[in-house]
Amino acid sequence: MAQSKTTKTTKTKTNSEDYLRMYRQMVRIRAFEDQANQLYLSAKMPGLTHMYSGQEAVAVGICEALNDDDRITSTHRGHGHCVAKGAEFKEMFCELLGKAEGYCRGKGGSMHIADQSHGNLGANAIVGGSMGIATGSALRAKLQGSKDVSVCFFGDGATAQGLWYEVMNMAALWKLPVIYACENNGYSEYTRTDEIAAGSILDRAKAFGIESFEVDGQDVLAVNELSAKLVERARKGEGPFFIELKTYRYHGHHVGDINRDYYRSKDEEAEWKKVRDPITNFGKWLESEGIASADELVAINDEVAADAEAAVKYALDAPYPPGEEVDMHVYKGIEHALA
Amino acid sequence: MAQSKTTKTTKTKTNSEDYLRMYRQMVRIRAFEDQANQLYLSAKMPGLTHMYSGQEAVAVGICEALNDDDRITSTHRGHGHCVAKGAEFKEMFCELLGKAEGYCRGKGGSMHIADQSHGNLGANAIVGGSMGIATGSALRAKLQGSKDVSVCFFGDGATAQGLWYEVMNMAALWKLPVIYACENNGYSEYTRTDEIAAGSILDRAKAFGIESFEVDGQDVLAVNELSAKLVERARKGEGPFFIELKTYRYHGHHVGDINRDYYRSKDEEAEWKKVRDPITNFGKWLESEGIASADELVAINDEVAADAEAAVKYALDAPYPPGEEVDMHVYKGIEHALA
Amino acid sequence: MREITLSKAVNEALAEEMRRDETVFILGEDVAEAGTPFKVLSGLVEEFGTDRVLDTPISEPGFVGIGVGAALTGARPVVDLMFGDFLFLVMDQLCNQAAKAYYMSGGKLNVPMVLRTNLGATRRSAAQHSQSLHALVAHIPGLKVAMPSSAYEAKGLMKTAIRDDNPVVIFEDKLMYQDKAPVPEEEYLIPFGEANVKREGSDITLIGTSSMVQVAEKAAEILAGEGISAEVIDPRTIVPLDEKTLIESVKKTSRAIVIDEGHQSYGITGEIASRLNEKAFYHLDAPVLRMGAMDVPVPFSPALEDLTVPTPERVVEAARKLVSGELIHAA
Amino acid sequence: MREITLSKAVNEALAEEMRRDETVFILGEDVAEAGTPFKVLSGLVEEFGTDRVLDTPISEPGFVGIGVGAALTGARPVVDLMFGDFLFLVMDQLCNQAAKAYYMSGGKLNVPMVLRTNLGATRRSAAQHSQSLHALVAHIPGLKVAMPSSAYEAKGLMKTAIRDDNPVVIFEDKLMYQDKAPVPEEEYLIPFGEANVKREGSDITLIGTSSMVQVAEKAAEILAGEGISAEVIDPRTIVPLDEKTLIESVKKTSRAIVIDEGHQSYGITGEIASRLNEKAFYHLDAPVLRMGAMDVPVPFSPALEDLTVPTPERVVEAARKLVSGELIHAA
Ligand SMILES: Cc1ncc(C[n+]2csc(CCOP(=O)(O)OP(=O)(O)O)c2C)c(N)n1
Ligand SMILES: Cc1ncc(C[n+]2csc(CCOP(=O)(O)OP(=O)(O)O)c2C)c(N)n1
Ligand SMILES: [Mg+2]
Ligand SMILES: [Mg+2]
Repeated sequence: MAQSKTTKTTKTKTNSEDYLRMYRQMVRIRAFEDQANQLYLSAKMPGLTHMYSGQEAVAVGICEALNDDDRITSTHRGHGHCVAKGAEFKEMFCELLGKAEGYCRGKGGSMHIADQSHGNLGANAIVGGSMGIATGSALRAKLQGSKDVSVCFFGDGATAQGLWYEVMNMAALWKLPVIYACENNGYSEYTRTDEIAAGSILDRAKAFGIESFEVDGQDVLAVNELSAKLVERARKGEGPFFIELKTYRYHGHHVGDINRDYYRSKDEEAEWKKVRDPITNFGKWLESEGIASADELVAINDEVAADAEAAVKYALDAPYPPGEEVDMHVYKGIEHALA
Repeated sequence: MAQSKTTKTTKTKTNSEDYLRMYRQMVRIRAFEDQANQLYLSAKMPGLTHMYSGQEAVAVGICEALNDDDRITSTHRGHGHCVAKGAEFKEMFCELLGKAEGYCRGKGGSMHIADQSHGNLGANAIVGGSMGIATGSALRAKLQGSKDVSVCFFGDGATAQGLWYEVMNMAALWKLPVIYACENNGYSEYTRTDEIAAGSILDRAKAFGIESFEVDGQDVLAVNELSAKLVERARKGEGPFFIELKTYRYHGHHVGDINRDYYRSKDEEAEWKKVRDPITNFGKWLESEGIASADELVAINDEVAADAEAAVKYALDAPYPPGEEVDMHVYKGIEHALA
Repeated sequence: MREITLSKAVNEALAEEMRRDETVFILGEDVAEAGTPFKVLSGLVEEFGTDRVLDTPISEPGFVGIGVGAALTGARPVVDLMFGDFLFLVMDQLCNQAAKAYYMSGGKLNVPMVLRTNLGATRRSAAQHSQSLHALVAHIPGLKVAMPSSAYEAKGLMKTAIRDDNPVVIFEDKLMYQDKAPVPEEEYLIPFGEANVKREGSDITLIGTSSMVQVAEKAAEILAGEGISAEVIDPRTIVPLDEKTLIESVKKTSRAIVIDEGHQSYGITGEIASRLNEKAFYHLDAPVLRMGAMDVPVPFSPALEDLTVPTPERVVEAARKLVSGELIHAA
Repeated sequence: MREITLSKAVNEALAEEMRRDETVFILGEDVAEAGTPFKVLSGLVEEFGTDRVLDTPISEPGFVGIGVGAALTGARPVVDLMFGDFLFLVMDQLCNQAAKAYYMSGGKLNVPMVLRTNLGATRRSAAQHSQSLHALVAHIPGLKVAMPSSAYEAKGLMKTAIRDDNPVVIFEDKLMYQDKAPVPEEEYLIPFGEANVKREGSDITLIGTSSMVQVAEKAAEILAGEGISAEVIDPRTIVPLDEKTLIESVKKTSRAIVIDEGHQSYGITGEIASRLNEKAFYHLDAPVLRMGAMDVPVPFSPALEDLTVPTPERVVEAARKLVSGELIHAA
């Protein structure tokens, strides 16, 4: 279960409680994805979905530097962001299964999951489609003098969308409190990103006069430390910023992408999982620092796994929205658009 | 009258004949624009138009490095490119007046003037709208193994369009023979460009791994020298390239933009015209080098002015296209779309 | 009543709403000091400052996206799109994002954004600056679409649009900015989805949108001289569409022409005509006729451009045929 | 005759045209080794190489613009747009540039480009991956629009599209890629603007586009069991539209339903219905009915999504009412 955050100022996490929450949040994401993958494989989930497994340190490292007031925009690979920003398993699984108790009453599904109450403005099925939204949220914050920061998550492939350059320009000109976080997992669907990205992604942001950083996306502490610093600076009007996070997705592009040999090797996958797993490595660190014992970590894992399983069970049994909802929520203020 | 170019390989212009042609071409652009402005002021021209006066060295310096096979794409401020690429006054004025003998049978007008026979793919009323077109022309050249180069003209304001970044990425990845030529005249309509462009335009192109250059857009020899070098290299597959040319427009954003005080000073305008006029300065150089006497230059100016006047007269008397043309040229292969 | 230009009416609507609600702001190209190329916004930056009247770079997709994000999080942006033709550049942000956020979030997020833009040919602006593209956005559920036909509607509909909790696209006719109409000094709003019967008549219903309301009115005037009584209706918003008023009129007159400045095929006229055909079928004495802009890109040449848009004369001619029953033999 | 899938039919069409004409090439996301997410292009890069099957970055406006430029200067690009929903991203390059170049240049420049994309809901892909947006492009003069309804049409229309000298947008139904149909081994082309009468009938005309042809056929089958004889027509291209065949059919049957998977309002059905109403008015026994997708963003939940598209059952129900005259009292 996500614990609600009470920190009012942003700072790097440095105490045991914080560390353990970060660990737990990463485990929660992994557990959520494992269940989602199972749902797909057992044909219980409608449509397709994109697994976040492997990238957990990015979402958690960044979102732990944010408050509920801070906004994020997410992507097609959005479950990790959603969990990290504070969402609950039940409402998430309900949404993935198109049930009425889902965050979006089943209308959004995996690719549009949003969690307004924790500042998650939603996943987006248009690659790069939320870059304007995050920037606009930051403009609103600046115009209204509120101190929240907006983080725009997107993939390496999304840097090919012209929209990014347009909004970076405005963010830089207007000094908006927005952080562009590029999760570079090396692939855009079935293509290596170095085959479709010329020059340097980091330099592209810098060319707009935006302070830009690279960080190991598998190291939750490094991500969190940098993010906390930048969030704090953005609050003070020193933004925008750009972060490129090197990471890796463990599964295929989507759950149905099983045979990946033609675009990436099994060895490469195995290497990342073995040597660079963000959860394993952080767990080891927690142990070595004496913050948690191996048993305690196993207990967390088990507890989270049980939570996830219970939530799946709940969601599977939950009702679909009634047919009459089909023309609801088309226009605010009009109950049924087609009445 | 434009002289047809026989050079088959591209090289910097270094003999008197070349120099005088460049001079004449700049004078032709200025004369064309003076007539077009008069047509507007005397209410003889339909719609609005954007004057190229002041920027002549850019179009001429670049286009003199090109052959008829080489393609250019132009902008809303496109008369200069059109003349420099080899177009005739008569067909141009006919087009500006919506007459049947215009390059586009009067259907395009100033903002869409094109001259297919000299490789001018057309002006464009969508700022940045031709960036993909120029890049696609270069892709076609590469795929078909033809040696022509495509030049994409656009303004400083157009660098805010996301499309540019998308096509630069592909041009760089695929090493396309395209040159992006940004005519930085300091303004986007009624706004100083430094108010709406963050960071560095040059760096933006460089970030895609594109070799980028800055040049004085008022110095036709400098422009031509750089262009010839880059065109030659692009032909050999060493492209793409980016050039930023600092220049200035003498008139308002369009012919109707008369009171400009709120966005730029009369002093600034006067300064550019007095000290940095591309025609005056090049004329002085021709004299000082003994290539042409003052009288010879005056004779060129007079001859061109007379040509322009005659063309205007011709165009004013020329017939409009007959009404039945209204549904022609909607679909190739269908004579009348609405028959 | 005082008469003001459409341009002034829009300006007043914006100023009033900006005074009333601090979260309203304007975003677009050359909207501040320049007050837009059409000078519609002149004076607003002086009153509200550059924090509420923001000049953007030439980045239509970008600043519409920014508008969506601001609207999603508690502001009420009025995004200025200089020419309706640039809608093609912003369709993703408008139609994939703004239009769907409320639905996709199951009612949790909404986008109270106004996109102000324009339509209209015969300004000698050629194919990329003359289009009337309202049909494209009208086809997308989640967007509302307003089409003011005079200064009065321009003001009242703009104020309603700004207060609406959904994305609204409002199309002004570029050629009407200097046209004057009576506009009350007192505040008023025009509700969406209420058509305006501009003129009552009994022989035929002329339904026009935006500038075509004037065309319909002129046609009605001419027809009156010939003893044909035409009812003229302005739907004012095409989404939502006040079907009821239109249908009632047609049931009364039993004939109708739908006039619109968008391309005729796959556009506004087909939708309205088929709703009338469907719902007033047994009252019709003749098929509902349509008059949209010609299905050709807008030509620059004045000699051609003027042929592409509906005119009062062409409406009159069609109306005469309908009323005289001439079309019976044609069909 | 052999039966092949729609996917294979498209693949064959492309391969044949690429063999025939060196200037044909493919451009899009994951079109090469991956052969697109739907695997429609599998094998092409192996035969034609990466110079003629080009993987692009995720830059839809950019690569469509590049397609336009290549087409303008002597190539015949087939641009692959992974989902029809991404049309919103490329509208400027498609509608302001490609569609208008021939006209704006007075016939000097033309754009022989094919944009391959898809449509269709009920794949549980939610609001941004399920749209059927063909009405948007059909509204823009200068574009042709093809809507294959089976493997046979998919192949024949694609080949015609590639040889056409104008920009053509071709919409495949995502759900039909694995559907098989008889497709001759020999080469054939399907001309644009020729509707296909799939089934003859005398009581009512069912006009369907793309996958809705199957819906119409199933409905006709059910209706036949009830003694109602339905004619089923597939226009195959909506621009140009074979009005003549449609009108003749309706004159014969005197009743019609137009079925399409795009949103109903301001879309395809309104255009076709109003042309029929206009031109067959005095032959109609009842209003032409329309059945488009519901005017709501496409919901993810299966429980809701299935309600939004026309089904054979709903067509049958409407047809019964039309034939029985029930609608007389409703109107
Ligand atoms: C505008 C758009 N183009 C294409 C797609 C199809 N698509 C979905 S995800 C994806 C790859 C995205 O790559 P990246 O941004 O690196 O994110 P990742 O999947 O690696 O997390 C593509 C091409 C899309 N959804 N939207
Ligand atoms: C997409 C688009 N947005 C806005 C406009 C309106 N507009 C025409 S020219 C122009 C300024 C262009 O500035 P720049 O690119 O520097 O060219 P310049 O006019 O200085 O030659 C603008 C905003 C347009 N034509 N197209
Ligand atoms: Mg990636
Ligand atoms: Mg400029």
